[in-house]
Amino acid sequence: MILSLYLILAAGLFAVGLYGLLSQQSIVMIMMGIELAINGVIVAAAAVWYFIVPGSPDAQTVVLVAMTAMAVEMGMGFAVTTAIFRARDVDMVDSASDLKG
Amino acid sequence: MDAIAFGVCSVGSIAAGITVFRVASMARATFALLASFVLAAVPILLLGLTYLGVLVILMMVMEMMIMVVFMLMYMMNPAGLMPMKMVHNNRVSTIVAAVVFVVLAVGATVTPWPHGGRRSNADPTKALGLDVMGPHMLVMVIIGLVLFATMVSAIVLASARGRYDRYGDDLRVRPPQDPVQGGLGGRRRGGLQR
Amino acid sequence: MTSPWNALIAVSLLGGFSYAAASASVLLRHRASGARLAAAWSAPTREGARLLVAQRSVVVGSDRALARIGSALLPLAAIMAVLVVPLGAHAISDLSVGVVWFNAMEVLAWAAVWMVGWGSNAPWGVIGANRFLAQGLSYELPHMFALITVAVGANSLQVNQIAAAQHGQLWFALTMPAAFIVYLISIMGFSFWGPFDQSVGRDIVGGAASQLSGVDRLAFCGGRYLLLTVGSAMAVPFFLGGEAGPLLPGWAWLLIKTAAVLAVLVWVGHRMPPIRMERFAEISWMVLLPATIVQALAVSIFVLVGWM
Amino acid sequence: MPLVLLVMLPAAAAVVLLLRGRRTDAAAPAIAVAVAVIDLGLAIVAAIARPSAEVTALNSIPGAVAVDGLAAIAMVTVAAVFLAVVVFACGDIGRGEARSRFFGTMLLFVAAMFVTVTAVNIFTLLAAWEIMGATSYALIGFWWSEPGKARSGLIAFITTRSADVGMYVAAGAALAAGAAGLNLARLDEVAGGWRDIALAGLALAALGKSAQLPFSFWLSHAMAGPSPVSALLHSAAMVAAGGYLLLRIEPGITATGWLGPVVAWIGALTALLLGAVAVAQRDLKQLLAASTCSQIGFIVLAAGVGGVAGGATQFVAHAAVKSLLFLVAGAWLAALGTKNLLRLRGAARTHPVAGITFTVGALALGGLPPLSIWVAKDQILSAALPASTALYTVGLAAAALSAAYSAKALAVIWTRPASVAPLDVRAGRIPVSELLPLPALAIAATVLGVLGVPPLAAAWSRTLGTPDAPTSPPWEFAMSATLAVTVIVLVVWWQHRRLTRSDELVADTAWLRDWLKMEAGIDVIVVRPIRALSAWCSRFDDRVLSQAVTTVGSAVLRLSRVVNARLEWAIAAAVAFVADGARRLATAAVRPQTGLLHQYYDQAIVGMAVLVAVFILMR
Amino acid sequence: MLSIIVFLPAIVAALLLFVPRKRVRLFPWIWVATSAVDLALIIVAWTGYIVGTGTGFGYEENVRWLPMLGSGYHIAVDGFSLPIVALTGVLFLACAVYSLREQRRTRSWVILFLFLQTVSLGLFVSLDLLVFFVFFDLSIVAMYFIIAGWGHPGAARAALQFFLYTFVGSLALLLGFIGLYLASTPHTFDMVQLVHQDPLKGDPVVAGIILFAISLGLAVKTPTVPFHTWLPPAHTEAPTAGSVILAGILLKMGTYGFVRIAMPILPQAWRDYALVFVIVGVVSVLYGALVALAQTNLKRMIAYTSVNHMGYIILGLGAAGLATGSNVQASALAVSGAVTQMVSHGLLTGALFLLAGVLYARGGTYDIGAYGGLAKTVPVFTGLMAVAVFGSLGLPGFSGFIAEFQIFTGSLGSAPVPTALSVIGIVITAALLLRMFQRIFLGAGQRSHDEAPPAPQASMKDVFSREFFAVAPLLALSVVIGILPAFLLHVIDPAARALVALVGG
Repeated sequence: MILSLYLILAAGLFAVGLYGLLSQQSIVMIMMGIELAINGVIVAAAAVWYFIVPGSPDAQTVVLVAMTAMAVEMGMGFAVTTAIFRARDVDMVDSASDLKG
Repeated sequence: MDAIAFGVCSVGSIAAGITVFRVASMARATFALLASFVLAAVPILLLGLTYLGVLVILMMVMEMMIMVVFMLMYMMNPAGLMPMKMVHNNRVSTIVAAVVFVVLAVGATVTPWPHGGRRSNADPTKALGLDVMGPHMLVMVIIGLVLFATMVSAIVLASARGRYDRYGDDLRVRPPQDPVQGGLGGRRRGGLQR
Repeated sequence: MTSPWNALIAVSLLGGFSYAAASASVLLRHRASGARLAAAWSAPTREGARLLVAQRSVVVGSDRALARIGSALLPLAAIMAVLVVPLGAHAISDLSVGVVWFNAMEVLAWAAVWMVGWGSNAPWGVIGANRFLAQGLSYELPHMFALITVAVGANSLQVNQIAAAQHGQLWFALTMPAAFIVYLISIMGFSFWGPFDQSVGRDIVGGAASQLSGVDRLAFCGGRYLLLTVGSAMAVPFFLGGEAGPLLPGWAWLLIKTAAVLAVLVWVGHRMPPIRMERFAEISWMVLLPATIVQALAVSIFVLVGWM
Repeated sequence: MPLVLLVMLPAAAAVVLLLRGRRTDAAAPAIAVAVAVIDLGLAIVAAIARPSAEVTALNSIPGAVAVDGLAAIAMVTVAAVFLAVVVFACGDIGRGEARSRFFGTMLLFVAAMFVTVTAVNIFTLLAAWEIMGATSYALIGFWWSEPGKARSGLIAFITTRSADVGMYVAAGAALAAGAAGLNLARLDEVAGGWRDIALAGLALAALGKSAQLPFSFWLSHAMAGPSPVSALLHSAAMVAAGGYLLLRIEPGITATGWLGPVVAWIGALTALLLGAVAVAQRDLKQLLAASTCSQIGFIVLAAGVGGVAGGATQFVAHAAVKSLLFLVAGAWLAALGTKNLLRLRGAARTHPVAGITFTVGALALGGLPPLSIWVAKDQILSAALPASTALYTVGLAAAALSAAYSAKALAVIWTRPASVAPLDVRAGRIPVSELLPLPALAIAATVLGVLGVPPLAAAWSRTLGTPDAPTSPPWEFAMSATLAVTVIVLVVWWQHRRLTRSDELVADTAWLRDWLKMEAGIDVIVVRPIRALSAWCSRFDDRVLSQAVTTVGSAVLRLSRVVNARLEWAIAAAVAFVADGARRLATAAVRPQTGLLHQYYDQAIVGMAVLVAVFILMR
Repeated sequence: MLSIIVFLPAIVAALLLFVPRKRVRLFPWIWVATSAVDLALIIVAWTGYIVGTGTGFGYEENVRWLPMLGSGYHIAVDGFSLPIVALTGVLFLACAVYSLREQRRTRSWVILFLFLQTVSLGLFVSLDLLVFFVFFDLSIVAMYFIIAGWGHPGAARAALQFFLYTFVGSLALLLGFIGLYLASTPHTFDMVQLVHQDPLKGDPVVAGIILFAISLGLAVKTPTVPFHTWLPPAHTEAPTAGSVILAGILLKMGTYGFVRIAMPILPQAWRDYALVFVIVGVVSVLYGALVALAQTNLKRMIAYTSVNHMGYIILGLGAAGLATGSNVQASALAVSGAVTQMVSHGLLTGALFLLAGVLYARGGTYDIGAYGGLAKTVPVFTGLMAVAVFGSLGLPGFSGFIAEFQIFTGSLGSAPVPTALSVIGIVITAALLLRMFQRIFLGAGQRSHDEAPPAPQASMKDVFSREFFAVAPLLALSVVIGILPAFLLHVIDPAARALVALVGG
């Protein structure tokens, strides 16, 4: 087992997630994509800890931060979705283009 | 043994990840994602990060269970009884994803990674705890604040009730009306809604 | 340390206790309905046999895969949780993060129940499933805080050390009562037992399990008892001082305490009226959660001061 | 032990009386008299036993008291006079008065006086000294409700206190000079400028207390107090304390060399000028007050020229005489309701006891041989003669003046009142408690002269631990004696004639009468400037300092206006230019904002890619 | 032990937040009880300190707080802090007793004061610059609310001025602290370590700048001329108890800061610039006295006398810096005199302000001219005022004399002329205080005074028991110190000697 394999796994997860959040229309699905991507980060951080800086637990802290990010992203995501859905009964990003300049 | 476990799980988790965007049933999509997470957690466990691995599993199960409910709430035909596709510029996305993957994978392989410093045989969990409570306490504090802010703002965003619904006509009423009867305290709705 | 024998003993004990729990609840039901009490002891066997031979009913458009995975996941979760239950000297595999592991396993119950409820393509099932999630969201946080309190008190996440930490001093049940009570409540919560059995309530004709039949039903109901048992078995090292006790050898005390907790839970489950999950949500967020947090704070202070 | 009792007894009694307030009015006189009697006894015991006591006060500076010869004499004197005064006060301070407050303050005062007399170091001395001042304020302002009384007390207190500044400085200087524990007796040992400063400071404080020039005016204000207070303050206690202190530090004064003459001259001049002032008074008490200054002046002179023995004699003699005179004056004031000399004409005839005792006192004061003060003065003058003839002459003149004013008073009180203005006969008799102390004091005033008789004089000097007073040549005695007698006879005759002819007083000069305009002078030189300065300071404080903040604020405001007027258009142009650029940029920047999430993601990815590229290229 | 003393009031305040408003009658009594208990604890601590070492730090507690900043919750008491902590306890108890009848918004009043008590105690025991600074600013905030919330009509403006002025001062202080932190190696905010390091020994310029910053902050709080202009309005508008605490405790924070921080941590700089402090001290003494002499408003007058009294303290400390190593005894005397003066001023000025409050409660104005001859109608009040006045003008037998005598005696050797000048201050003070006294209390009675509304003097009531029991103990304590100063000085002296050893080089 070597570092690069882990990193490739991470890259794979990240790429899949990326595809998801680029391609999906439904907010919920997009969030799934984001979660996948972040999960890739988690794996990468764990691997980096093990192979490069086993001495210091910083990388583990990164993992914690990443998981927090996930939780926050999901909470806010669903809150926004709910708000939008209440307002106009849609959950498609295409129809929520309020930020158009 | 570990190598096999690693191979199986990593391949499995990526596969599961792909499935997420392939299946029509939202429920299945969710559980596919869950599977991907759990499988991705196994390599982490293999690295000896027991705590983080198990934590990933624990958190993800709960998250997915919540996510699935929202799926039901917001997606048409969550059960995927009829096939359907909700994607845009699929090709571009695929290409971008592929390119990114390739770049990252190549980068991961070609980069001459430095080889690790001495491994402290201390329990990584304990190390993490001490780190988080000592040098990186600031991180922890900020995380706490962020989570708290998230809770508040998420509830404000998602709640159907504004302050006026909360207090009815008389803003000075204490305690506020309780839309869900029972449980603790709360006041029955005023006659208006009756 | 992990010898197959340990595993065997553990699992069989688990089964035995669960069976006892099941028959005990049947017994209570019989006594309430005035049926023959003696029959209670064999009732689970008969029911099990019936389910084994019964044919699976099929609902059109149901998501079979999810439903089966779910009903299998429930007992599986319980069995994997039992891995970290200390048995005599040591557990089957004494993880350094046993507490977290246990927590993760019991959370699997959410997935299981929901899969089952959803998979049986039926309104009652989905309702039951969502009820269980709502209930889960209510009990989980206090539950976690209770576990955290225990871990802090013993300052370890390893179940054996937690048990060991109580040797020669007050059991955690006394030093952290709030956590103990919350823990007992949450056992009934995640094994949707007693007052928390709304997700399989009669009012929605069996809820999540409404469409189950045959082996699936057996696994599901069995798994529920297994969870209950694991929970009460875990209560012993967490709060009741593990194998501490006079005269009798340690393992005996483990069994006795487990049995006692189990008995209490079963009895309570039959005596208490069911509580609606939205009310419970309010109670748990406004009473249990603060209580456990204060408890955790107190315990941490004790630990800092050095009283624990 | 007797020493501690001596101080603590009156102090404790005072505290009780003052705290209980009017409730103890009835008991107060009895308590006071009892305490006074006991104190007299204790004083005598202490004078023989020479005890000393010490309490820890500051670190390395104890509160210490001890009795040496000088202190012994002074203590006994003070105690005796105090007893006399208290007995007199029992009658003088009537039932209606706040007797508890009066006697309480008196007791506190005398306690402080005892400590002053026996103090070993400057700290103890200063403490007692200041308390004495404050209690004198309370005593002089005893009738606070009458306008001006409190003010008189204030003037007395402030004047003496400003002199006390000297003593604070002295303490510091003594410490700097390294005098162990600020010990008074050791001052002459330490050398250097610090010693001189210390002694000068002490001398300043002493001169202030003893109302020497230029501080004398407060004494005339001190007359506002009740007669017993005047009697005590002027005879034995406060004013005399100044002279006493000078006598105590006399070795130091001579050690400095320059301070001695200064002090001596101040004393001599005070004796002379205030003597003149006394002659010019129309008011008996004022006359006595002025005479006090001049008499104490002799003590100061003595301290200056090193005639401690003479000074001590003068101290004792003057205490007896002056308390006697003041008491009589007080008695008349109470009985006849006046202290104006003209109205007192013939008072001696209506009140024989008071009259006779007063006569004895006045003759003694006038230096009639062989009465006490004559002896004392001659001792002092004979000590001054070797120092400088000028001093001696001035002293002699002062003696003559004292003879003059006592004669003036005598003539007035014995001259039969003109039928025109008869003394109101229904004037109350003097209560016996007021008469009681008079004869005793009169006898003392008479016989204390024996202290000058050579054998006793030697013993006296030994008691004081000073070399024998230089026995002055017999012609000196003769001269002062004849001088006194002639002056007395002449003035009596002259004043009598003036009274019988035209009801007037001799030597009635305005500027002398109001104390050489000293107070006015001080008012102009010191008080007004300070008032003005303080007014100016407070205006400065309000107008300048506290306005500074606001000024800063308004300055900023003004600056902004200027900027607004001048630079505005330029800036505006620049801003407009920038704004145009910004607008163009904005329109460009808006294009990528499709509001579509996935396109944002795409952009993000591109940006990320660029960053990665940069990163890779950079390293 | 110490933490309990410090945080007891705050804890009680926190609990009071949960007591329903209906129970508001209880609040003042709870406050009295709390302060009494706290005072008792302080006394216990005092005796314990005496019985124990009697020198150095007692009851030390040091908990890691911000390890990355090298700052910790480090508290202890020594000869300097113990007397002032005790003073704090006494004064707050007095205020509690005095405001037993407080009617306006009693709840927040009591809570605010309890909070302020914790803040003050905390400041005086803290041995860490950050902790010190936190308490320093909290005190400003709490006092702002007290003045603005319960003051007289003009309070809002005065309170704002007070807040801004002292707050700016505290910023200067913070700059100084940060400078010290940066200068120290390893970086630390801990005073004890800083004293040991003496970080700026080699660098007079920087030391001077930092000393300037710190002194600026402290001088504003003390206050010394010319930074005192916030004091008179703040006092005039503040409620009585507020003035007492402001004058008795908050002012001490400045002087205490000099003794605790400026002198020991920057000894060399202190020696270099001691003359400046001496001059500032003298100017404050004379200027304060002169301005006070011209006041017609009782509270303003007392406020300016505070400036004057604070001046003595600065003078003493500065002189201690001037003294060369030779005359250690003198400068130790000066320093202990300065600390004694802090206590004494707290007691006497506290009493004076309380009495001013009593007068205002009767007559409804602070204008001296509006009164006259009160002694007839209110003898006890007059007596109390007389004692307070004499004490405050430094009469022997009161704490003020002990303090000022030590300061003068100790300072004269090293700074002859300034000290001699400042001694004149006591004469002026005596004059103005006695003039005030006899204008208000003595004389025939109400003088004809045009603009001032005649105070209802015939019907004026003598002091109520609560007022009496608030004031009398302060005066009694002052007398005790004045007659038997040993018990106090023996605590202060070792600390003073240690400090002099540091500064005297």
